[in-house]
Amino acid sequence: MVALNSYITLSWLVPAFPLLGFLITGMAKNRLKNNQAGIIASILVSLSFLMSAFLFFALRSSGQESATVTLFNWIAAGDLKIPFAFLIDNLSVTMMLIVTGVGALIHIYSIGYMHGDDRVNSFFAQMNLFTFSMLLLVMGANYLILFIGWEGVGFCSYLLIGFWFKNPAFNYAARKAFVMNRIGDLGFILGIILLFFTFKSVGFTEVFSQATSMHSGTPLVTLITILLLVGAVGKSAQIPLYTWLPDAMAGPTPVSALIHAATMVTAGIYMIARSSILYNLAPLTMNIMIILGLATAIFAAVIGLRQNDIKKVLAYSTVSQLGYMFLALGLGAYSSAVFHLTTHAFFKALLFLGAGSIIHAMGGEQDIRKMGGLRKKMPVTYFTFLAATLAISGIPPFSGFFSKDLILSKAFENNPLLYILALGGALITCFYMFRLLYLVFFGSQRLSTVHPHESPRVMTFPLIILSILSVFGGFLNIPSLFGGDSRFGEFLNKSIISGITEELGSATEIGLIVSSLILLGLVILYAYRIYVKKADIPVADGVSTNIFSKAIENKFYVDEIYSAVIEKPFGSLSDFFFNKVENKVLDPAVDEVGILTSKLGNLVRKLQQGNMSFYLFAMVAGILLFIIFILIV
Amino acid sequence: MILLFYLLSAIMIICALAVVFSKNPINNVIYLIVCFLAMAGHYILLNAQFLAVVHIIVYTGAIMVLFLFVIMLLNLNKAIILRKSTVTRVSAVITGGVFFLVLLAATRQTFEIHARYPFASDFGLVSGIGKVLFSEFLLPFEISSILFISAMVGALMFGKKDV
Amino acid sequence: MSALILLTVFGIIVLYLGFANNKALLAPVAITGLVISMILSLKDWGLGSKYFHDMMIIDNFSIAFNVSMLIITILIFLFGINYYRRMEHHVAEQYALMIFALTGAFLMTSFSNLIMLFLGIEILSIPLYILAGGKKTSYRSNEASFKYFLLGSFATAFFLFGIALVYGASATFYLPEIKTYIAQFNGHLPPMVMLGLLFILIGVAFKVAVAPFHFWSPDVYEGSPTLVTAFMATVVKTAGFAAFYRLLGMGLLPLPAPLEKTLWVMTGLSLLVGNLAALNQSNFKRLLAYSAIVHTGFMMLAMLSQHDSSASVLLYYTFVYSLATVPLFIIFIHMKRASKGLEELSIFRGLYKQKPWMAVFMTILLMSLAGIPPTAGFLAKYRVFILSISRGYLAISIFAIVMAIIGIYYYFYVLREAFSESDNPNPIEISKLNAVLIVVCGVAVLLLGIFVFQIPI
Amino acid sequence: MKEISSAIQLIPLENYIVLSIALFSIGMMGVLFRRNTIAILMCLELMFNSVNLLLTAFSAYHSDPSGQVFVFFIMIVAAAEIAVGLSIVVMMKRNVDSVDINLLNRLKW
Amino acid sequence: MILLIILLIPIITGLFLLVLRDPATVRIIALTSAIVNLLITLGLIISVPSASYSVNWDNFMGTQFSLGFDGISLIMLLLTNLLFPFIILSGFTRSHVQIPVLNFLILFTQSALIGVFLAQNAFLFYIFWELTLIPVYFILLLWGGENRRAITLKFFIYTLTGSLFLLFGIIFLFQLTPGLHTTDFSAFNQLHIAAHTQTWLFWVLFIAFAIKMPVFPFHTWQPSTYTMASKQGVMILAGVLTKMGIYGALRFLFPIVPQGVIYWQNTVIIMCLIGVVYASVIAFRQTNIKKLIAFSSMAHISLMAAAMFTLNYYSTQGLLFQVISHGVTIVALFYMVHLIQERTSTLELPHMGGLKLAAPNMAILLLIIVLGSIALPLTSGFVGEFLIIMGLAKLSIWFAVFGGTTMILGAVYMLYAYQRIMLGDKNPALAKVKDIRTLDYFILIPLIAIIIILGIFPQPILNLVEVSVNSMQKLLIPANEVVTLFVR
Repeated sequence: MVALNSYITLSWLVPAFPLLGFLITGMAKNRLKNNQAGIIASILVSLSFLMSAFLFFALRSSGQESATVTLFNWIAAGDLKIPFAFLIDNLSVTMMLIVTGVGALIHIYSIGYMHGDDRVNSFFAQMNLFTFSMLLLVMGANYLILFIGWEGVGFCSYLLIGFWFKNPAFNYAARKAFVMNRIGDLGFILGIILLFFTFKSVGFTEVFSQATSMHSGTPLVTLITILLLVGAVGKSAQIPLYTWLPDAMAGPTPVSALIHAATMVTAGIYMIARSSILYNLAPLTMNIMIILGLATAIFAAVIGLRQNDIKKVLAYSTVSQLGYMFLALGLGAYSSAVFHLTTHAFFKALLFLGAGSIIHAMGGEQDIRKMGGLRKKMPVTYFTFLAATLAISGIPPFSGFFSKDLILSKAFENNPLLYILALGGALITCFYMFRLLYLVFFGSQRLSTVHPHESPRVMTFPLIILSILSVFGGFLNIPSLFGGDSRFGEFLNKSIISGITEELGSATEIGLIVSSLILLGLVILYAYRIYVKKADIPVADGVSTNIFSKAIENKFYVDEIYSAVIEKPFGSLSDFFFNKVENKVLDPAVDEVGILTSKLGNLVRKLQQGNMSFYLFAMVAGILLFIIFILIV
Repeated sequence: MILLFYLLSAIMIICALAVVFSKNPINNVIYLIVCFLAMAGHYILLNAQFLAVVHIIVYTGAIMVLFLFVIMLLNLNKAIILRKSTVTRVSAVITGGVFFLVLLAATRQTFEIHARYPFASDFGLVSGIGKVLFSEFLLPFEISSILFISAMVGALMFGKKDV
Repeated sequence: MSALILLTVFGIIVLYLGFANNKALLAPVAITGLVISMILSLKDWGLGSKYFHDMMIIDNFSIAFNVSMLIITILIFLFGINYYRRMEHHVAEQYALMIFALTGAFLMTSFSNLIMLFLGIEILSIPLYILAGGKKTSYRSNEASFKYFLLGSFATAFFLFGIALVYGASATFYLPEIKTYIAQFNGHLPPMVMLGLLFILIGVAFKVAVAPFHFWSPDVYEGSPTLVTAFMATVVKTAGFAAFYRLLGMGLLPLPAPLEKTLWVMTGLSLLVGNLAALNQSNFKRLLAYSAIVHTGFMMLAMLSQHDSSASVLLYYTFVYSLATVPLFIIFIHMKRASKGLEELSIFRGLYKQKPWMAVFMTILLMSLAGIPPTAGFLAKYRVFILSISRGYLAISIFAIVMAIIGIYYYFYVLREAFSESDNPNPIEISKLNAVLIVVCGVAVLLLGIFVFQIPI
Repeated sequence: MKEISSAIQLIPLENYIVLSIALFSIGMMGVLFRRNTIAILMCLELMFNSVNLLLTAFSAYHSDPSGQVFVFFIMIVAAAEIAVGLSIVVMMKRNVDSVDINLLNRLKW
Repeated sequence: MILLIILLIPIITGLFLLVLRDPATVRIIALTSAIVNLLITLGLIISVPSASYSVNWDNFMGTQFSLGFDGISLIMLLLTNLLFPFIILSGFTRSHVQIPVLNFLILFTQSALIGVFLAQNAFLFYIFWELTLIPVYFILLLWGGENRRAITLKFFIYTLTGSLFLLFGIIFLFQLTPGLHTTDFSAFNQLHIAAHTQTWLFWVLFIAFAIKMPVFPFHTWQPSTYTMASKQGVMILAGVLTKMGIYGALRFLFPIVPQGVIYWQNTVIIMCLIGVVYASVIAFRQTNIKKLIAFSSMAHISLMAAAMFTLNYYSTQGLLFQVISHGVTIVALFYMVHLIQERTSTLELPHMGGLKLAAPNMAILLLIIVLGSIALPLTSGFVGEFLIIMGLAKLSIWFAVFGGTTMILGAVYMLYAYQRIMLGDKNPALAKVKDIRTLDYFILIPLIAIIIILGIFPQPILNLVEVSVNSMQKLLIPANEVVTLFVR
């Protein structure tokens, strides 16, 4: 670091603010009244955002690519030296901005949403802790600091999913999320360990500088990348570890927006993008990622078609979108993935917050079949939601269009088949999003017991900001096709080594865009016909007609399969170990030694009959035996 | 002379067996006395006159009288049928037999026993024994008085009827 | 030698005091005699004198063992003050007999002629036959007495037969001469001599209750009056081992291989049988009897691992074992009284509740028997194992260790009873003297375990 | 007298050994065989005497008086022992009115 | 001399306590002595580079009463003296049953443990090793729970069984020493024992430690003993006593039978890892919370044992770090469990639930301790387990995978337990449960603080042991070379 910008050394303030918030709201949770906790938390996260923005500009103005800020030595054992350090570069600054920005908005939103909950202070404490962890994750200068954040967000997610802890199902969901994450984490930590053994360091800069000189396809690197991928799969809810995410909707809606849409679940994408150099060396892993990402994208989208819980739909949509990001990663288009991550953060947060607003208005009702006609009653929510829906569906010029199109075109470059499948997924996404939109906002209200009303300002304000971002976020990275300069991508590419170099011809690209747009339009129309024209459809929607749709409705029975294949056998194994091995073999084996000895003892005691003649005989017999013994020996 | 040996031996063995197998305690005592008398004969054969005399005094004179006395005292003079079970008795006989054979086998594979001193026929007389007893074996002799005291105390203690 | 004479004299004095019906004086006089005798014994330390045509050799070995036995006997007599207070008859006889038995024990530690060994054994045994039957009206006491007597005499017969055979071959009763006689065969003894030696060993082994010649001991221990049992378990065993060691050390070592193997088998059997039989024992006296058999096994281990310090270890082991056993019997007597004559292990229940200090000292004593540090019992076992392992007897050492584990089980079973609640607690009364003695023994056991020393014998 | 004193040289030592062993075995057998305690004591005497005989024989063959002295001591001890033994029997008879050895089985296990 | 003082303070205080009556005074004196000892220990660690105390014990068994320390001893000493104040403090309850005796026994245990960790002579080590068992036996027997009589006896016999084999090993080594035999560790360490002897001697020595730790399949005494043990009993057992096994193994196996260690390395690691998975899997279905934690502790200890045998720098560091970490965590955890038991008068998970509503602070503290137990980063557990898994991975990635399953399975059962205790709807039976009191804060907050502070600043501990670990590594490296020859 030639000219370390003195401002950058202040970067520790970024996570410090939320940590402070956590400590304040956590310690004083019994003293804080009304919205005090929310306000404190929001202000601190906002400060963190401001600090991030400040860092962003400081970094740009300094002209440096990256800066490392070492706070103290965390672990040093022999040649293992892990400083507690932050790496400030374009990628991390971007992530920081997303995390703190979206985070601040959601905090503000939560003030309204959580108003009246008796554990609101705990809520904000946990949210702040989450923000802190997430910032550690994105700012960490080595894999282990990243891992701290990685586990930390998992833990906060556990807390927040189970926030309403009176409901056992919620607790179960929380635990499931944590455990599934942990499965991934094990892979991750093993990956980190192998990384260390390979590169003698876990610092990003050290590892990557050495990795540049390595050959592609080195088995060790492939193994490392696969292990890291396992971690990412767990955290970013890809097949086969995705099932926790839909269940995680048990948490309060702002939590879903912040953790399970905008930030935490994208940690996997961030981590892989961060490790782009390594992944470039491992084509096998890349291919695995393509397959996983695409499969997840389509699979989740299909499940999303038949979900009736508003948050579940959004959850599957999140899984699906994460699948796209993985696809992009697998294609080597890391910056595209991060770009999609960014736009997704905007519009998915918006969708969730909108959903929260709706649920809030509906008095806690989450079944979309019971909603309807909210367009008039909640105009702000409607318009923001619409914007987000358009964005996620990929309608130009909304942000989702740019980011998704980038991925699709990259897929086409790789293999047209990939493109077709990805496009199919996008169409399905479009369909279920519009189904959601239509069912919720159009038609007439189907549930008469509640009287929906627009949410308070404190909730609509973040919606508006986010909708602006969702609409215009795409302009950050206008591709050259539209006369842009892909600034976002370029910006990131200072931190990420892209895996692909070739560009599509603009003609092909235009063709692709046009055809996809036509298809999208058709899908929207079709959805309109089904869900708006026919008012009775929603009722029929709940009745499964054939095996396939029934399977979709039941999420392809994945949970059931997992339960049958993993959970139950595990339980049986536990019972077997305890009831059979421990209690029937090991423990008795020890006891049996005692019992056997004691039985033998009784036998010996029986010899002592008290009968004189027996004693005499025994003595003579003993003597005789000894005589014979010495005569023979 | 050897005939005398066999004669005495035969008497001894027969009487000994009779002691074991006869049922009446009085008869047992009588057989035992005969057996011991025969043994005294052996002692004389072995030039151990002193022992022969002591033997007759101690065993026949004292111990066997003691036996008789106790039998009378306890009123056991009639044949009491106190028999062990047949199995026990048979196994007793077998054990005795086996023991005999084993010992015989062990001592038969014998070796040359070298006599320690040249043959002398007079050391078994009272004077010979007496010399040794009161020189070399004085200590044991004195010490054995303790044994007698204890035995006496014991017999008194057990025999006396406490009030 | 003067100690021996003095002891006899005091035995007779005590006997006469009995005629004078002076019960109160008995114990003090007897104890005075023992103390003086101890002092006289110690005066001979290092002299190594021989008496009466080498019939007796009083060397450090015998003095050490004598003093050790004297200490234990003094202890028993001190306990006896209280114990015999309730007895109307024959108290003087009991003291006198114990003193006579002790003279027998003295002979056994210092013989060098088989005749002295024989007389020693008999002088030790005959008083014991009588003492075992000390409770004249008790059938159990009778039974113990007769069993001890009959089996003892039976064993004596074999012992004598063995002596006769050895004499027949070697024409001598002197151990050193026998040793030279045996040495000429270079380990290939003629069967007759071998048989004779075997019988002699068996005769001594019977006295110390080595399996398979142990059958008498549990029954006799159980039936005899408890104080006598304590005497048998400690002084008699010590004397037996002193004799055993002397017999081996002065006469028979190096043993011919078959005999040595026989003794090893006996060692193993003692450890095994004693432990197994003790495992489910519910009668405390029998339990200690079986445990005594196990300790015999350990002592055999020490003895058979021929080493310079074997004697010292043997002395240490026997003394430490005795020091722990006697007070345990005394505690048992008190518990038995409190429970109106029961002898089950369960009588110890509630001990901790009522007399915590007693329970603590009982813990120390039992720990010592079990061989758990920091008690002397541990050190004793440790030293035994040092001997046997250094000599390379690994297998039997491992076996002994496994057996020690079983031992811990039953000792701690007793201990557990002492620390359990009782259903119907009976008041435990204990005289001050006894209390002090128990404490002294406990502390001694601890100190002997902490301050390690070795007596050069 | 002369004849007798030289008889020892005519009779082989083995004979005495065998005789003693036989006596000893018979005595031992008797101890195992009998139930009457008094008879058992008598058999015990037989055993002691066989030893005496053996010792005397050896002593004579070695011309060593110590063997005979030993026999003397054995006799002493045997006398003392029998006295004690018989008194125990008397006591036992007094207590249980029997001299049956099989009654002695209360102490066991 | 300072070592002697550290060794004697507890026992002398303990003896003094026996003459006192008033429970309050007794407790305060006991606590004071424990704290003073802790302070002296800290002073020792910070400022005294080396100290030793040696007295000739006897002149014929080669036994020295010699105390000394190295980094490993210091870690153990620190752990002991750190935990005992809390253990004593946890006895500041309303119970008045034989407080002097109880505190005496606890302090006795402390002295014995300190002795174990400071002894420089194998004989002395063995004495102290056994001595720890005596007071613990009585603590368990007199203050234990249901069915304590049978269980304590089993525990006692089981652990003693191992110890006696150790004794055999010590004597065996003793007679191998040249010249005048001695049991000094320094002499043992210089022995060159034939390779084939080492292969069996290894097990003779190891079995004692394996039982004490305990390592699968020698663990069967543990769950029932933990379940039955009283609060302080189980804290001592799980917190410190198990570490004795680790310490012993480090002290005996590596320097003395290095070839044996290497010969059996894989076997033992696999045994330990089976233990890790086995215990974790069993813990999953336990309904008794103490049993559950007992199995969880076993899983952690098994992992530590596995780490010990990986014989590389990271694991050894991690192991020693984890010694402290696990000790603190498990003590806090068991204290918490007893708190819960006192409040709810049950240990059965199905009978609990919804406790958080009644006792929110308790829930938070428990959660933090649970996190420490499942090795969340920034708790001490993570640093230790990370280093351990790293060491395992160095040997074989599969070892690391199986070792790492504690991360997953630990989360499964610990969070399950947490959920069953704390979360869920209001439980009428537990509605009146009181939240944490001041005393509990005094115990739990420092322990939790240690968990977190060590998670963030593990370096002091790691530095403390570095020298010892290095020297141990040096010991093993030549052995490694030798053994390859031997195996061929």
